[in-house]
Amino acid sequence: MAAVPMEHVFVLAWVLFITGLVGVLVRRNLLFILMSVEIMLNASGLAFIAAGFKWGQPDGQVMFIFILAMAAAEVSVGLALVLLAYRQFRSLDADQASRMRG
Amino acid sequence: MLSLLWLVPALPFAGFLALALFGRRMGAFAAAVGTGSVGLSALFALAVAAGFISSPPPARIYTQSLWDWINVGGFKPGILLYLDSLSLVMVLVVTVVGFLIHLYSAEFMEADDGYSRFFAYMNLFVGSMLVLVLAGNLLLLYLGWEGVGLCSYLLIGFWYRQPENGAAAIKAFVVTRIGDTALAIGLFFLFLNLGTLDIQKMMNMAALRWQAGSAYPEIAAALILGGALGKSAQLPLQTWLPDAMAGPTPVSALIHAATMVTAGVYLIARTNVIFTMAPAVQFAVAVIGAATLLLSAASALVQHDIKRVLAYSTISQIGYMFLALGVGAWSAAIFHLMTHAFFKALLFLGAGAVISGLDGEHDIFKMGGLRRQMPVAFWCFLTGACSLAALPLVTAGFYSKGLILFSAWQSRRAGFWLWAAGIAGALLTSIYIFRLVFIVFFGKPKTAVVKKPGPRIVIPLVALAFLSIVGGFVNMPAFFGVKDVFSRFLESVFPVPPQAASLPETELLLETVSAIVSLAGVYVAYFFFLAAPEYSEEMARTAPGRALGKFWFSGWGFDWLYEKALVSPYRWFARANRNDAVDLIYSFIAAASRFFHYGLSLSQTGKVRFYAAVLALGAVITITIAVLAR
Amino acid sequence: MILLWLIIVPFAGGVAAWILGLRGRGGGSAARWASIAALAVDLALLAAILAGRSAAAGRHGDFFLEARAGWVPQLGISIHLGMDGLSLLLVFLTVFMGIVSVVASWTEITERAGFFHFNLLWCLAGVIGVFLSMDLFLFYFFWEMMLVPMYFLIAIWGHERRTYAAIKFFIFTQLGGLLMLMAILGLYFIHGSQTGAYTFDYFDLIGTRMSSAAAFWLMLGFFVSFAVKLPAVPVHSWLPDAHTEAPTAGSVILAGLLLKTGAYGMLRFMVPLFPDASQRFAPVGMAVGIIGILYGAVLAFGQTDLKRLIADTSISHMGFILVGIFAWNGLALQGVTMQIISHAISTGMLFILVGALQERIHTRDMDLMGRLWEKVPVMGGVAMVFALASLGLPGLGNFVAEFLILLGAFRANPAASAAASLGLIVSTVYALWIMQRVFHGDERTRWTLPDMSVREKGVAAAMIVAIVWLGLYPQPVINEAAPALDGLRRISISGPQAVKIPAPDFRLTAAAKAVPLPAEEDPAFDKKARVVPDISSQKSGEGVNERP
Amino acid sequence: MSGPDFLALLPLVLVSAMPVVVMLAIAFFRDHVLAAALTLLGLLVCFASLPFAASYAPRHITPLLIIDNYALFYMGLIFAATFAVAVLSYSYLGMLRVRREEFYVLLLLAAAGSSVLVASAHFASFFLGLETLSVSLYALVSYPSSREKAIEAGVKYLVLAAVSSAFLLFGMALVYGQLGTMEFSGIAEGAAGLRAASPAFLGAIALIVVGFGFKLAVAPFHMWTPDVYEGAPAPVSAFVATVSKGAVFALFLRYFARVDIHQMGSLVLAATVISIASMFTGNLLALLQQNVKRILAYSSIAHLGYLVVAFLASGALRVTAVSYYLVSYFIAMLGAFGVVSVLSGREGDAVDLDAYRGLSSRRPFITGVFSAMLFSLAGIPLTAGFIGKFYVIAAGAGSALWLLISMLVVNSAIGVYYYIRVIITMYSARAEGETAETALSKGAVSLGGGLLLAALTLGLVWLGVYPSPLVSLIQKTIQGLR
Repeated sequence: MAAVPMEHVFVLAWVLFITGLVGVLVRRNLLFILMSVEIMLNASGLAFIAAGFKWGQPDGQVMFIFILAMAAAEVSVGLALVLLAYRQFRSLDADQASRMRG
Repeated sequence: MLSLLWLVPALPFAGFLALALFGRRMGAFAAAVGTGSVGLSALFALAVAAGFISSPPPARIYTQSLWDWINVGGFKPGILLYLDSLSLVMVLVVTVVGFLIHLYSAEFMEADDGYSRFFAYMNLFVGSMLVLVLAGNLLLLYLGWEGVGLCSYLLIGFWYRQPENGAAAIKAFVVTRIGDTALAIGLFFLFLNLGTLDIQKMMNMAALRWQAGSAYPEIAAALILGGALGKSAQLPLQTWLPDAMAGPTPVSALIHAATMVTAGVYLIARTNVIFTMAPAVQFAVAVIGAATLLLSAASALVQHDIKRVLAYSTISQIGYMFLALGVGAWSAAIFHLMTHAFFKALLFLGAGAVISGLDGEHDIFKMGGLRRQMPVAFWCFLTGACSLAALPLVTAGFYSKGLILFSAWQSRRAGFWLWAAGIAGALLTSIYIFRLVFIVFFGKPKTAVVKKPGPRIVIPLVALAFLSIVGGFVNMPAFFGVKDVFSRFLESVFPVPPQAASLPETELLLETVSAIVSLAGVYVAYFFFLAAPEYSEEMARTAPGRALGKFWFSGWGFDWLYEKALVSPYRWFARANRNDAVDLIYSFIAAASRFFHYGLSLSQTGKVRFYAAVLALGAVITITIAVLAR
Repeated sequence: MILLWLIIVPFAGGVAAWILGLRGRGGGSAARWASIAALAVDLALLAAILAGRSAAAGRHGDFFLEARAGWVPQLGISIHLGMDGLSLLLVFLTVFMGIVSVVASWTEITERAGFFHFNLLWCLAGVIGVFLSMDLFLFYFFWEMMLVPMYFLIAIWGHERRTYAAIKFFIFTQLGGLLMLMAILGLYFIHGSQTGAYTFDYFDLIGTRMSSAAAFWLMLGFFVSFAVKLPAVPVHSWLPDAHTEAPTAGSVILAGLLLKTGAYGMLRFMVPLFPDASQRFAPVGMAVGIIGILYGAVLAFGQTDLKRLIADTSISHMGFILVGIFAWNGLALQGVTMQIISHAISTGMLFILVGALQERIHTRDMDLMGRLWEKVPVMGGVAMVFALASLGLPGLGNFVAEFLILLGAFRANPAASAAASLGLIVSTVYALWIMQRVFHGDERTRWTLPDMSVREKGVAAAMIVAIVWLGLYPQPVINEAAPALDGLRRISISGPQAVKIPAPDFRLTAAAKAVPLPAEEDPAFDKKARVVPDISSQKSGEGVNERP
Repeated sequence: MSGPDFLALLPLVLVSAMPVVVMLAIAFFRDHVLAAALTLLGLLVCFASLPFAASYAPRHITPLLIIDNYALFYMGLIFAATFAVAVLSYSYLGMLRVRREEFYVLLLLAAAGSSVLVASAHFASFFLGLETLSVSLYALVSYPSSREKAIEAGVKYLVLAAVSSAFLLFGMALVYGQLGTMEFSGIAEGAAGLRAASPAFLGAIALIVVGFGFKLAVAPFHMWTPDVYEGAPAPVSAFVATVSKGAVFALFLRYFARVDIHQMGSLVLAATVISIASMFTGNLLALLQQNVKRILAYSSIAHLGYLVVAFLASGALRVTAVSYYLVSYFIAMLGAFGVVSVLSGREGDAVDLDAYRGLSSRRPFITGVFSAMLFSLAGIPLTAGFIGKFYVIAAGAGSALWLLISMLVVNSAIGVYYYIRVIITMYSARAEGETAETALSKGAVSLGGGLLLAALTLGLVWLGVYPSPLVSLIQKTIQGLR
């Protein structure tokens, strides 16, 4: 591991984060949007692990576990909502769900 | 006796109050209240005069303080009556002439539905006028000054149903108010530099503190003059007076001939100390007087409306008084003020009798031959006309005008020219008034007489005719060997005029010239308007004659000028700005807010991806600021 | 304590009126009587104060009554009320105008009369609070508090464009108020950081040292706020709308009282707190006043809506107040006091007349009126009196006010005074124009309408007596205000900074001992000739300041 | 963990236990009344434990939590607000054709998450609290699952909140990467050590600010607010507007009380921009809005902008101003949404402003309450909002933030427009022939709802007239932040 410089990990995290963000912005399908969000969360998870490693503390990994748990909770609620949304709108297109505006 | 002084102005005010509150329930009794209060006031005035003459108070000044009006720091004008010979003369003129005109009105206005209102206003006027002339300080004088202006407004617009009467009334008030404002500023100036508005103290203080000819008295005099010009309808504020003829004829007689319009003369005479110290302004007074008397005499020459002739004549005669003031002939001015009050009131009342006799006809060219149908009116009017034209020896006007012309001649500054203007004016005066006499009372009858004057009209006419003749005898030229009683009487008020080295012969010569001139005027009028009217008509038909006639008829175009330069722009701007241009600023702000509201509302698209994009953008901006703006 | 009751009584009366008004039939009448009763109690309290004031002297100079209670001690805010002659006059005016407006709108308000009187009385209570507050926070509190009831008065019982007018009124005054709050806080912190005592107390804050730039900006905050309320051009444009659309009582209170709080604020707070800055600002302030005088008059002349016309005249009249305040000498300040009172009465009565007319013919459009004198001569006569008051006819209160203001202003700045005097001319034009369009001239519409009722005549009579009394014998008012105004002029100069920079225009009276008297003279005229007599300075001290 | 630690932690323990208790109760007796009663009772107990805990404060409990007066004060606020929301929900849920009882579990979970937030002293507890709150809110927002709008709002909230969480987490990770600690106190020391704050650190802090910004719904992170408020059931909107924001703001303040923001000029600038943008965006968007819930949403955006002004101030007034303002804001928002809630019918919430026309004659009490709330939001005297706004401006003036408070003043004026527009609508007479009558529930206000609204109004006026006790209370909380 020591062979991989710290900065590279953070850069990777940034790349992942931005990839996820771009995914949220360009994908229409709600499922893909949720997946992109997961990528963003994982990017922060990666950054946490790297930071924990840098300081030689377990805290980073603890945070990553928290993030995993949280992501799971979020996804479970999210999928339920997606299901309901599909029932309502007959579509998974995020842009369809725009009854409220102004 | 003198302590009754307060009753003199109080009675008309009481009459006003009674009439204002209960007048509508009084019916014909209103006239008794109105006339009675002024009559009583006149009696008290006579009593006071008797007391004043028989046992003169110390320094020939009597003051009566009623109550403190305002007392702020050193500024404490009181309600203070001040009686000296000048104000006594004025009080007598106002009450006596006022009473006669009230009496006249009792019959003249009988059919009018505003009978009690008329007397209420008239009483208010007399009261205010008395306050004006009796005021011991300039602020109280200002109160009376504005009060008479108000009554003038109310009475010009008395027949309120005709919009043009209202317009004339407003014009009168506004134009005089322009002058009043100058006077008000003058008051500020005087108070702040002399520390008091008490007339007597002020004059003493001015003499003490100011150097003659310095800027202070000049400014003060100029501002006072502004007030006088407005009230006395002198150039350039004369335009309101002809229009003021919209009021009932007794009003014209009382307010716009005998009393109120001469208040400017009184004011200048009252503050003569300041004017004496302000030679430039005093000379301006003389020039304005001379110019006014000529201009309006010319205008009087071409009018059709009997009252407008008299109105221009009034302006012109006041011009004489200003001329007198301007050359320092204070008592001459007051003398003419008094005689003018008599004969001009007489002329107006006579004209009123004619007008009501002809059922409201004002156009002299529809009159004629009234000499036979209305003999009393004719003889009285003729007396007044003679007096106005200053026919020699027997008329009051002769003596008073003669004194003015003599004084003008004596003036060190442009004396001859002032005299020449006066004499030219005398010629015009005599022409226009006899034009009136010849057209109205001679020739063929054109309109049927519907009403003969009753006793309440005849008595005042005769009384005034009498005064118009004997009123002059109180002050005769030196060469008659009679004492100049009037001037002596006023000596305690006015400084002795600078006597130029002139001989009684000069005076005799001048009087003769003016006598000739006035007689010549009568003949000219006879020739052009009775004997050979075709000449005058011929003259009026030529192009220059027409143009000049129109120009004079319109009062030298002053109305036109003011309308274009002031009234119209003001009215236009007010109309255009009805919705307040300033408000546009706020409307714009409101509109901008609405614009931004709609713009921002569009951004709320309801699309989650757009929201996320904005979030991301916000993040970018925040990070950028945080990193770059260190 | 009696001061607190002065405020509480209308508050309680308002609540009582509301509750009484909830009863269906007769509720309105009960509410009206409750309001009258509350105001009568206030009047009685004022009488009691007048009767017994020599006994109870306040802590501060000319204040004969003070009350103080803690409120938010953490911020140095206390309920500090004080009454001097000026406050007494204004509170009296408030109660008087309150009674008048209740009586004047006796038949006008039929809907929700209880709530109406609730708002009316709360507004009055707020105004009284403003006139009595000696704590800047408390002042601001009342200042803002009176807006809401007035807003309701306009928005619920107003005329056609009431919503627009109410919102405009609210936003303008709210914005102004917040600017003042900023200035108050600025002063608070400056004072606190210097002395360590953070307080909003008026008497403590007076004489705070600060840089001239700070003083200028803070002064400006106060000025803008008061100028909006006054109102001065160009922040006047809420006024025509609000006055026009408000019900009669609302217009009367707006014109009679709410505008006056602006004038009062300048007198009591702006100049004494920032004497030097105000003095430097004086030319601008006077110019704003003059513009207001002329612009308001022009605006009035252009209107066809009678009520709007009268509303616009207020702008003109308030311009005089501005000129007077910035002249800041004894004469001008007395004039300002007189103008505050006279204008309340004259314009208030004109609004009542318009209200009465509108109740009868259901229009305010002058194009539809004309020759009404024929039908309603009494109303015409009353209107004439107040139109004349409006144009400043001598013998009526407004004349004394305007004359004193102009006279005082002439001492401070002759050119400004002369320019302001033009207001006398333009006011004539619009005042007579009202009479011409409404009561004289052609009959444009054939109305049949009854003349004034006994109730209306009673109101009119009271107002006429008041305005004539003010015009012919204003001395009681002047005497009452004199010590207070002298006091204001004294504190506005005896602050520490004023010693450093002698301010020729802010003079004090002989009663002040701390600072040597600058001679009360006019520098402009004094150079050429020593002609300036002792005018108001020494004598005002002797003449009217003798009360222990 | 010692005994006193546990005692100090008692409120937190209780509020965390409550969801479990209610859930168990539901499992055995599915009954709406019971669930609601338990919830209310539980919240009361939690509230009652606060003074008890206060006697053991301040106290660090593990590196994660700190129980001090500040935290307890905000917990009290959260409990009270949750209590109010629960009361409102009770009658609101009565109308819905859904299972009602789980609502309370979620509500209590959210309250528990918020309580953790205000007591957190560490990124981990911060994150945990936040996510507990958020995940419960996703469910709460879309609780009436048959309503299209509720689902839409839930989806939007979920996606955007998750994205913002990612920003926050990423920022935390970067900060951790640079300083090696996740404790606030450690971060503060580290930040002070950095002095010439490095761009990376500032960027990381900025990311955290984005996370905060989203939860606080300040511009430009505000886009979700109106849609979620509109779609969510009115009591939930009230909760989102008050508890969720209040807790986050309390934490925000605690965090930056340690990390001196004034050392980092660029962050001050960013916050200034955010504040001004929020004020203008919120107020301008609300200006002509016809939907009452959206008006309140936009209004809340503006109010958070005002709060940031106080946040940017320094000195003693800062915390007092923020706390006082938050209290007044809580009351007014709860009251306003409460009114919307009690006026709402089965078909949907009472959102159309036109339906409020003439309300004053039909529902004088409700109208009075709503007017009071709106006046408070507008900052008119006699209401808590007046004192709150005064405090904010005072705090700003005390720190010479003249630009910000000028903007605040301008925006207050804009704000007044739409608040009184709503009021005017209620007091204006209904136009002839309109039949919007049906849009508002005609049913009588439930006793609980009525009492609650009355209590809120009383509290509003009380705080507006006599603010001194609350100020004293708040001042006691300040020491914990130093």
